[in-house]
Amino acid sequence: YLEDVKLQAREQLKAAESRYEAQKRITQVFESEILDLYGRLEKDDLLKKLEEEKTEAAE
Amino acid sequence: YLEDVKLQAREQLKAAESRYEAQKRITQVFESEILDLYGRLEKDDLLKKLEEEKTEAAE
Amino acid sequence: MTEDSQRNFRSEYDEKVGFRGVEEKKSLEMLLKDDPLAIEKLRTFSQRFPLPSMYRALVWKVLLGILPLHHESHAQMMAYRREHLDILHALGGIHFVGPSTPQVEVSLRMYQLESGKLPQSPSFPLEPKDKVFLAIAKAIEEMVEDSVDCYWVIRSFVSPLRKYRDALPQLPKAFDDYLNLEDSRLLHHLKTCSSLSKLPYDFWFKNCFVGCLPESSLQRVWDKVVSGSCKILVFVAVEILLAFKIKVMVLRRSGLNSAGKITRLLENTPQDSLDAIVSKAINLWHKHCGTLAHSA
Repeated sequence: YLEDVKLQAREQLKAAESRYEAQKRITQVFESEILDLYGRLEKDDLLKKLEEEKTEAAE
Repeated sequence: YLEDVKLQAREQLKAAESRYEAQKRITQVFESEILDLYGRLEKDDLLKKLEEEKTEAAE
Repeated sequence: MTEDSQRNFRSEYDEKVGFRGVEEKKSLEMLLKDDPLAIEKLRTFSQRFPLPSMYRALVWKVLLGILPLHHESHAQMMAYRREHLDILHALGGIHFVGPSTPQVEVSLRMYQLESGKLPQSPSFPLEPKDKVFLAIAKAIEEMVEDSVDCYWVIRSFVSPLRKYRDALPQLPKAFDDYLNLEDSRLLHHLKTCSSLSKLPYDFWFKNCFVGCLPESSLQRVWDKVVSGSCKILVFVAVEILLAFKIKVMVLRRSGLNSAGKITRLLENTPQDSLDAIVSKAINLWHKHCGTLAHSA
């Protein structure tokens, strides 16, 4: 009976672990998405600045 | 002794669950951040388009 | 020096440095060797005796359920706890905290994220309960060295406080009752000049005396809170009023109407006397509630 309890506990723990792993993979994907978006935003800002400078130079 | 084993298992499971919960919260926060960033990018794009149209109209 | 006076000196000295006797320290060490740890015994110990400061963080971690009772699971559990640093990493990823963010604020943001209450922007003004969190976090940070441990102690200390939320509204009433037992004239006096309802209850009970008592006294009071009694807070408040009875009565004439006045009073009090007030409060609490006041 004791072995039973131990086995059950191990299984539950394993299930919790794998849920954690799955969730962690999701956050990792999201994280790179965020990095990417920040990158695009910065590029946009940079482009805007360049345009502004160009326009100023042209004036 | 059996109670002991059960207690130990409960403790471990709780700790394992709590890091899963934390990971889930991170996902939620990342989700709203991504939405927010997309919103900002779109606004940027929109602004850029508006500027372009303005410039074209002025030409 | 006679043997007796030497012993007295010794025990007074020991009390000052955080343990009343070597015996107590030894028996705590024995308790900490138990496998699995007997949490009820540890609870009783910290209710009855002052915790030696070298073991405080460890005992708190057990009482707050951060460390498992089985030595065998320690390593794995602490590894799980460490994974919470992912939260910190995530906060960095969304530019919520940076390298220059003060540690206490980092803890606050981590806690907010974990409880699903992260504000939209880090520049939003802090709520009063966030400020309490920061004050508590600051005090705990002074106590616990390891940063992961520290976050966990803060997180778990704040959660029982939230658990006491139901008990909190009853503390002012308990305060009346015990003040009445100790000095009914003072209570009567406060009542007749309607100062009673204006006492800084929130400051005392919600904030657990943070910012009001020096660190050493605070830790001794929190030992009792962590081991399950928030009623100790009532007795500290009673002893403060008793100690400043005269001043409080004088203050009354100028209108004892703000927490600020009591705070100023306490701020200008030498730390030694606040330590003594806390010792008295603990004795009074033992007198009224016994030493097994877990549920109180």
